[in-house]
Amino acid sequence: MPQSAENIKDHISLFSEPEYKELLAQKKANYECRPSDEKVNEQLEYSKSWEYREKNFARKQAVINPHKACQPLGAVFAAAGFEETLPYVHGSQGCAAYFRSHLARHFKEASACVSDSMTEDAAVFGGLNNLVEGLLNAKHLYKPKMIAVSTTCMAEVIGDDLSAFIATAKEKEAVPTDFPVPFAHTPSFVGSHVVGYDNMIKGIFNYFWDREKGEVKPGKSNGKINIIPGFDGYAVANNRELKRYLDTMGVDYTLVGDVSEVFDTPTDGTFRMYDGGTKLDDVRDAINAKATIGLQHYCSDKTLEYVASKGQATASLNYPMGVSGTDAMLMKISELSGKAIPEAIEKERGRLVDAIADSQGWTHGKKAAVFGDPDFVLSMASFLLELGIEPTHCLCTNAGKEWEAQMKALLAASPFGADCQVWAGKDLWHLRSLLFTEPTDMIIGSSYGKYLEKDTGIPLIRLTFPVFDRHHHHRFPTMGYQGALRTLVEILDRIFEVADASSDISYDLTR
Amino acid sequence: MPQSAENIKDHISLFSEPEYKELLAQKKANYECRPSDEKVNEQLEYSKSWEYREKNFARKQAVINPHKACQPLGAVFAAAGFEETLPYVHGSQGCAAYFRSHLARHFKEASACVSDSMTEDAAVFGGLNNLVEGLLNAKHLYKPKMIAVSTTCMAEVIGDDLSAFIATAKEKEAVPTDFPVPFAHTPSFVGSHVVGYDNMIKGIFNYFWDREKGEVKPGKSNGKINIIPGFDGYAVANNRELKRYLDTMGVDYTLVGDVSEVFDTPTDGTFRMYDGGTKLDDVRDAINAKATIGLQHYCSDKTLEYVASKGQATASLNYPMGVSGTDAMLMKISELSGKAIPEAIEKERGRLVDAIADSQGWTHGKKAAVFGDPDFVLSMASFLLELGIEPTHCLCTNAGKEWEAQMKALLAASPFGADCQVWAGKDLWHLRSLLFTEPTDMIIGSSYGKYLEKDTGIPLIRLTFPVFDRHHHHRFPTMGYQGALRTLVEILDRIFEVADASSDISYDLTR
Amino acid sequence: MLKAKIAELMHEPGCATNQAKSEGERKKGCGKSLTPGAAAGGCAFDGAKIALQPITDVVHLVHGPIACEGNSWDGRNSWSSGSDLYRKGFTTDLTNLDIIAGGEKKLYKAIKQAIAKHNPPAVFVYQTCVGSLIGDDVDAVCRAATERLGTPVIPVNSPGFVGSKNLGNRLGGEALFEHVIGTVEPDDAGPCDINILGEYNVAGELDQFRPLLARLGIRLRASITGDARYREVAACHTARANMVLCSQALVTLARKMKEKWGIPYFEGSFYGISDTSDALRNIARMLIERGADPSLSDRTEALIAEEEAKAWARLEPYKARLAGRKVLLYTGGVKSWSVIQALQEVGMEVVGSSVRKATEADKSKALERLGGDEEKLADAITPRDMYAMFKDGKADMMLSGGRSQFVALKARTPWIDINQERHHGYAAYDGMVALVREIDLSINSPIWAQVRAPAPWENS
Amino acid sequence: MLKAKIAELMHEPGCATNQAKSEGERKKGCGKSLTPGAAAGGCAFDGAKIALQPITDVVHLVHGPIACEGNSWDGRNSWSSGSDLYRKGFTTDLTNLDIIAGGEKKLYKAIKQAIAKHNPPAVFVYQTCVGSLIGDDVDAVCRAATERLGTPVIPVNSPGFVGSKNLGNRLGGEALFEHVIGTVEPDDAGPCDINILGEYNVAGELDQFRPLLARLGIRLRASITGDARYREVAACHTARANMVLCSQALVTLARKMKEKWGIPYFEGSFYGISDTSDALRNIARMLIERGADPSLSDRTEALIAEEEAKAWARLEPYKARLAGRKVLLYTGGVKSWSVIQALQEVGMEVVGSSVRKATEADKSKALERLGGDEEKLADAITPRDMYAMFKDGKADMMLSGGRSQFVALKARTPWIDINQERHHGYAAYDGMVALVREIDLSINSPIWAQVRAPAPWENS
Repeated sequence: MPQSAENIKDHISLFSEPEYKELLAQKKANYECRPSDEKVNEQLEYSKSWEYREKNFARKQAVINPHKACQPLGAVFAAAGFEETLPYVHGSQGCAAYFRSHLARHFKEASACVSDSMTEDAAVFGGLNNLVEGLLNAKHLYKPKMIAVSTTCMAEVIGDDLSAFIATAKEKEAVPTDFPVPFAHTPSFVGSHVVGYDNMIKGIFNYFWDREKGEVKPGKSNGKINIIPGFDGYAVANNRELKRYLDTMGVDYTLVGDVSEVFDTPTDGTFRMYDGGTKLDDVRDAINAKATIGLQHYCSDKTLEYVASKGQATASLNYPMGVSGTDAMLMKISELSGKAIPEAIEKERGRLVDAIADSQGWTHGKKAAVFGDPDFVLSMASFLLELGIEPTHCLCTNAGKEWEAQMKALLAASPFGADCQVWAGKDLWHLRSLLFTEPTDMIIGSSYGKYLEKDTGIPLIRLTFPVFDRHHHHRFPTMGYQGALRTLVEILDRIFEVADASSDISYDLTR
Repeated sequence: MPQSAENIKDHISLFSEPEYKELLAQKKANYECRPSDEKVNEQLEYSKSWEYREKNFARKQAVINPHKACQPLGAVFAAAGFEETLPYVHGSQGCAAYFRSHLARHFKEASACVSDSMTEDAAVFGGLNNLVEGLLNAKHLYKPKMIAVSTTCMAEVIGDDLSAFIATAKEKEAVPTDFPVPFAHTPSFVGSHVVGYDNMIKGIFNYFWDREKGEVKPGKSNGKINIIPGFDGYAVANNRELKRYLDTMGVDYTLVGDVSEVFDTPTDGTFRMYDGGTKLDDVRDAINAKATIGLQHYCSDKTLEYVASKGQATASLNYPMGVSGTDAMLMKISELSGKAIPEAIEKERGRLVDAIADSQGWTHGKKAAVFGDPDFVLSMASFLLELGIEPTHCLCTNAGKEWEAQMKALLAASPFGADCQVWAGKDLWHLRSLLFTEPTDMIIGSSYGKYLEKDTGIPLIRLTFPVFDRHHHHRFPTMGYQGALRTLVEILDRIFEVADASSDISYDLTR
Repeated sequence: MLKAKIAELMHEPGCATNQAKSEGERKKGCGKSLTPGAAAGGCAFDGAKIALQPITDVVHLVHGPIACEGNSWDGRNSWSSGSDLYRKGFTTDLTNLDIIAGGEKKLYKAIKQAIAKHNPPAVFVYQTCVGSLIGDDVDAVCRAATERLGTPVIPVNSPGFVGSKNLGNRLGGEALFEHVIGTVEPDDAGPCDINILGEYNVAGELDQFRPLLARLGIRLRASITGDARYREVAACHTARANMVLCSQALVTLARKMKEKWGIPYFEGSFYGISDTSDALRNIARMLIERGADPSLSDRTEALIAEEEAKAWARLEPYKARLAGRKVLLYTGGVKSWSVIQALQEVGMEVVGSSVRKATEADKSKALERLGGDEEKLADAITPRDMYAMFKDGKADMMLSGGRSQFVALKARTPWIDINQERHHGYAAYDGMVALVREIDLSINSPIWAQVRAPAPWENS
Repeated sequence: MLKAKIAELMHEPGCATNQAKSEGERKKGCGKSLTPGAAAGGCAFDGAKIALQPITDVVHLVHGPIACEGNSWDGRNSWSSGSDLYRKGFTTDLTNLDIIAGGEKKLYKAIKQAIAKHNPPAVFVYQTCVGSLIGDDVDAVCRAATERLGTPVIPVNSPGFVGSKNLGNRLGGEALFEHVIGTVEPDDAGPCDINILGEYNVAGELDQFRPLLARLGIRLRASITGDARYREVAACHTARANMVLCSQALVTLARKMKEKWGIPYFEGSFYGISDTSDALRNIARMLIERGADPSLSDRTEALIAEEEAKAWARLEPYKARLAGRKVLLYTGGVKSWSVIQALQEVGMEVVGSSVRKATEADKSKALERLGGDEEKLADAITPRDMYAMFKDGKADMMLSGGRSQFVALKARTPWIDINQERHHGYAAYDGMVALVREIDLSINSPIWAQVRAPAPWENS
């Protein structure tokens, strides 16, 4: 028998047992009515060819293995970063369940999010009743300080008007009139989670600056800098790293949508339905800041436009990673706050540069494929160029022409960027063709890349959301000089592992 | 031909080319006059058996793949941690060259260390002349503030008296009378690098407290705590982590022998022959501290005895790693300094506990072999027990009966320690037998374990000195709660990698 | 049409509980409306996908905006012993323009491309909220595609908003009944062929009982749908008996197969020792009734005796360590009752079982096994209340799915995954031993002492 | 006895430079005393170990305290195509008690255990400072062990204190001459057999020229000692010619082999294109002189022409990118001169070469290749001075070993490893292309611009 109590095999080894192999082989031969192995292999080999690649890229209607999530996921993530705030989805309950799973699987933390469970009736008559009842129940059950409402496709297709619905709900006393209920329309069929993030942050600003007490005019400057980190799977560690920099520089700041405590609560005997998050009073006061910086351009485009309309200075960066990415962030903060960059930070920079130089013999000339969100891919590619690694394929499902142009400019500026290709709007099945026809030494992306790794044999380095199949990686930063050092080590470790695994004769002790 | 310019293969793939395979096979068949493959395999299989294991453990005279270095290496490492100090080895030059290589290969930094190149003549007539000339040259060439002298076997066997020799050298004006030249006798044939570390720290205390201006009596307390980290390949990050804790607690301290800047200098356009290190004035003042804590018992035994003889309170820990290891350190510091442990640190603890609980399904019931220095093995085993991992084989080449007893007490206190075995004074060839006869899920140790990994197929996790074949690992801490989190992630990553690599059917996206 | 189907599915006459209800009660159906504003589980689309995606060799194409597929893509540990085509996420990625212009043409082209590229035995097309609301007629497109392209294209009309995950499971079964089962005629039908309905091969559980069947000479014609191949399912109407595992999900399918092809069915479970033995006995009995060699009965009993003895011997050492330990079951459907008995068999006490996604039949079975104690039947529990249960020592451990695990862990309470992300199979005799071993490893892990202790300086 | 041997080794009459010296200069020897208090390289023990450890199928047993082996254990990337016994570190681990009581018995037992366990064709025993100072007679123990145990046990009497690494190399060669070479008589000696002396197969360089020899029908009887097997070395006295690669290390061995077995030798190098071609020509010439088919000459020229053309074609694209770039060579021995020409061949300028561990012969060759510019011959350079050289732009990159790399890197200067830790072979035509490629990758890597720039806020 396959299992014995003395030695219970887990699934990982169980199916290598001879009885299973035989069983499965028989099943395959006798029951599955499948084409011959030969034919299957032929087809498989064909799917690795240049010819297939061309067909694959001609594909227009079907998307296979897309690497993007939808607007409300971004909105839920954004909303989670505020003081005692319950993310609320107006629409089908299934969508909300997905968002909770997605965030919990990545952060290994419970993720709060409710929906108002619209059904077929709501599709016909509109979702007003669901919203009214939903707000009432949610406030009662989960006792939040704020409920941030986003929408699923369903509510968008039938055209529910959140602004009017929420006003009605308040009239019907589902929640008190002064209870904050910011909202954002976040149709899944437009944009992706990065746009949803942008919409929700803007919605929250808009609630406190224009709707809570009518239009607020900026008053006396509070001397602070607002920082919007953007959608980031490593926010837990990255936000802390940002705060360390800002504290070291002596900059007064508000981190807008700070999930670092929300998705990393301690196990210490206290129940926390909510923890951390940006204080609502700080959001109210954020209108009086000196300036607002978005750390991910594609996550705060509309928000910054709105902030600028209030007369505030704004700046937009692309995921501050690597030497120049971090340089740019620090200099922008320094410029806007008037605070100098202290020597301690410069020393960290020097240590990163030192590490890059130490390892250049192992990085130079390597090739990488990168996929993920637009700012991540841009910044990762830039860091790779700093390491002498060629980002051969840069692919982003949820990016368009602006990003493509920005990527091409980046690559054109480096002697190592000449052979690199930019793929906006393509999916991971496209990437598979790219990797078979023009292989690289590594793939940098999310856990979804593991199927590419398995197919192509090219090692995957997990460095962006979602990371479902490794634990706690998001508890270490990727931003800043320390984050770059860690990223470098992740890359080097895989390079050394490949060297060790593929060499018998040169299995060296020193590398 | 094997290589072509268009596609230069590196060594890793070169020897898999058919022409090489054939060449090597022919060579093997025709020239090597070797026994048949069959016989070789038979012998190989035999070497994996229980029978062989018993023979192997009966081995008394030969040591195969020892995992320890010699006293002077420890002394050189210890000396490097002081302000502008040149480590100096009285004896053969070859030994000094080894020490420099060893440290440079691990830290990826230049390592300063000179010897006085004793030769056969010195063996006959004694090494006085070498020492006199050596001190003169070293001071002139490298302009240190202090020269810390240790010895190699050679000087020890012929019985050179450093105290007298150094006095003579000062008389002969090789260096000024008030120039600090602490020393330690560090024969390689006694103890190991951990003892050499202890001897050198003691020698440096002894110089400033008893020899520089005769015997110094402790004066008014300076309110500080002295901390001796011990020999630690991760000192660069660990010392910084320690300082962060101490600063957060508001404890005034002297880190004795602080190599964190020495072995991690930035690349920023400035040449540093020396950088960082404990200030000599702080060492002079250290006699007035409230207390001295050794973080690695086997690295500061004699030093603490000496400190105690001066009437100062002392405490001795074992590499503060994991939950209870870090708890013990913080409580001891709190007790001796009178400062409370702040909430921020308790929150870090809670987050570590949270991570341990999150991943328990993957760690529980796993087995590990651990090797390395005595304090590391002790503390690593303790942390593994906290994770529900059984430290099946705990092996330490440079440990004796005291350690064995301490280990056994630790294991006996845990329900998961029952099947664990303690191996003091054994080498890695013993460990090989243990792993073949009683395999584990992982090996935790240094880069030298890579041959065990290759032989047995059990994955190696590099967590202790030396790490020659990976870069920059020592730039991330292993001590404290953050260090434990990182250690946990290293362990989990390997567990997940094995799960991915060995499973075809259960290649899951979420783990 | 969809509405009528839903009403029918929610009033399943094949369900034992419904049969006992009054006319009025039956009309209300066994579906349960959800509470707006409370955390809830998956939608009908999710349910249909769960029920069908384990068919490993076909293309599963989602007709909707990117996220329906993006979010659900390969989120379950449902394993395949062969093709991994099912693990690829295909979608039409409906965007703004499609919503104005309609997405039917796009869908047709996507089907065509998928067939050209992957040459699958069939394509399953899943309708979503958006596709449905903009009025795309998936049934018509699939019909046209099947005719013109020569490959079966199966519409699965289960948009999220129509209801719960459970309803979606049923709609998935409906699609199989209407479009798949009976479309292939095998030449080797035998007297010992059975189907298993509602088994998704999560963590390879299929292979914890498939070998037992094989030893009895019973052939698993099709598992619906764990590790299934399309043509197996298409030919499964020739089986002599059906066993329904996740009754709430696919009992309607079983009833319809009985009506159409005369295949008798029973509801059973492979969780726990006695349930496993009962299942084997029932299978044997039904096959004999339909013409199998009567010796099958004795052989079955012999196998049961042997396997039970082995299993009990294996479980013996755990009993003392688990006796009296209190478990909260926070799952749903069949597992809300079937796992209870398994736990009770090793002496554990089940202090509560959530019946969130369970049918009335499930609930009554659970109640029976819990000694009739209604208080132990829980609905959804908020994180705050769940946390309190653990803090107050009302439960020593929880068995649940991944989303709620962190509440238990925060309360320093042992937890193991028994839902779709689990990595160990818990079915049949071997699975029972595995489950008990996992429970033991978890509940008796030394980490809990460590984890539960406050920072030691808090004591002093 | 050891003293006499050392004196002899340091006055090698076979060395071209020594032959040109006056009597008085010759007496001083070509050894150089070390400066106490200055950083220095390895010791004689290290040298002997380096020279012999590449024999892959024997046990290398160090008679000394733990650290001699602990520190040197497998620190060199000397590869094996077969056995990896040589990678294991065996030692007698002399401790306090042994130093009082003497370690001869312990050594004997260790030898016995090693033979019983690993059944090697031979055991090499290395004397160390401590073993020597306490008076252990390694020669006697090895003699006794050989007699009683029936396996050759070779004493290598090269304790660290007797001198430099270079001297140790020679003492290693001495051990082979006295105890190994000529002890096995092969039955297949042929007219085209040669040995290569002083090649340690670092990064597999042996296999960058072994195939060239094979194509000419030349058999490498033994490489001394890269990737060698014991019995190859033992039978290598039957070769028709010896080529000495690392002349400073093993020229004495070559001379003695000539005296005893009449094997002619020449000193050559496989670094660089013209040196490789010259080496092949010399081998062919010598073999023909000793009876090989004269057609070997033409075949050799044909191969050279073909390979040179190929190599130059491959190097062409690099020339423009490397022309005029200034290199500091910080290595020693044969590489202090042989690599110069290789670099000059692609148009680079060698601004300095360290001749730390080089013989007078090496030095004069280096000087010749540097156009007679004495200033370019450097001795040891302190880190401070080296750093200044880079900062002042006197060199654009450095080729050296691992210990000094960090000085270059701190000065933001490209560096590649050409010593024992290197991971790429640089020998012969292919190796030259690899070297130039590595140099190009390093010197033209975009990282340097990045690394050299100060923090940008320092500019503003």
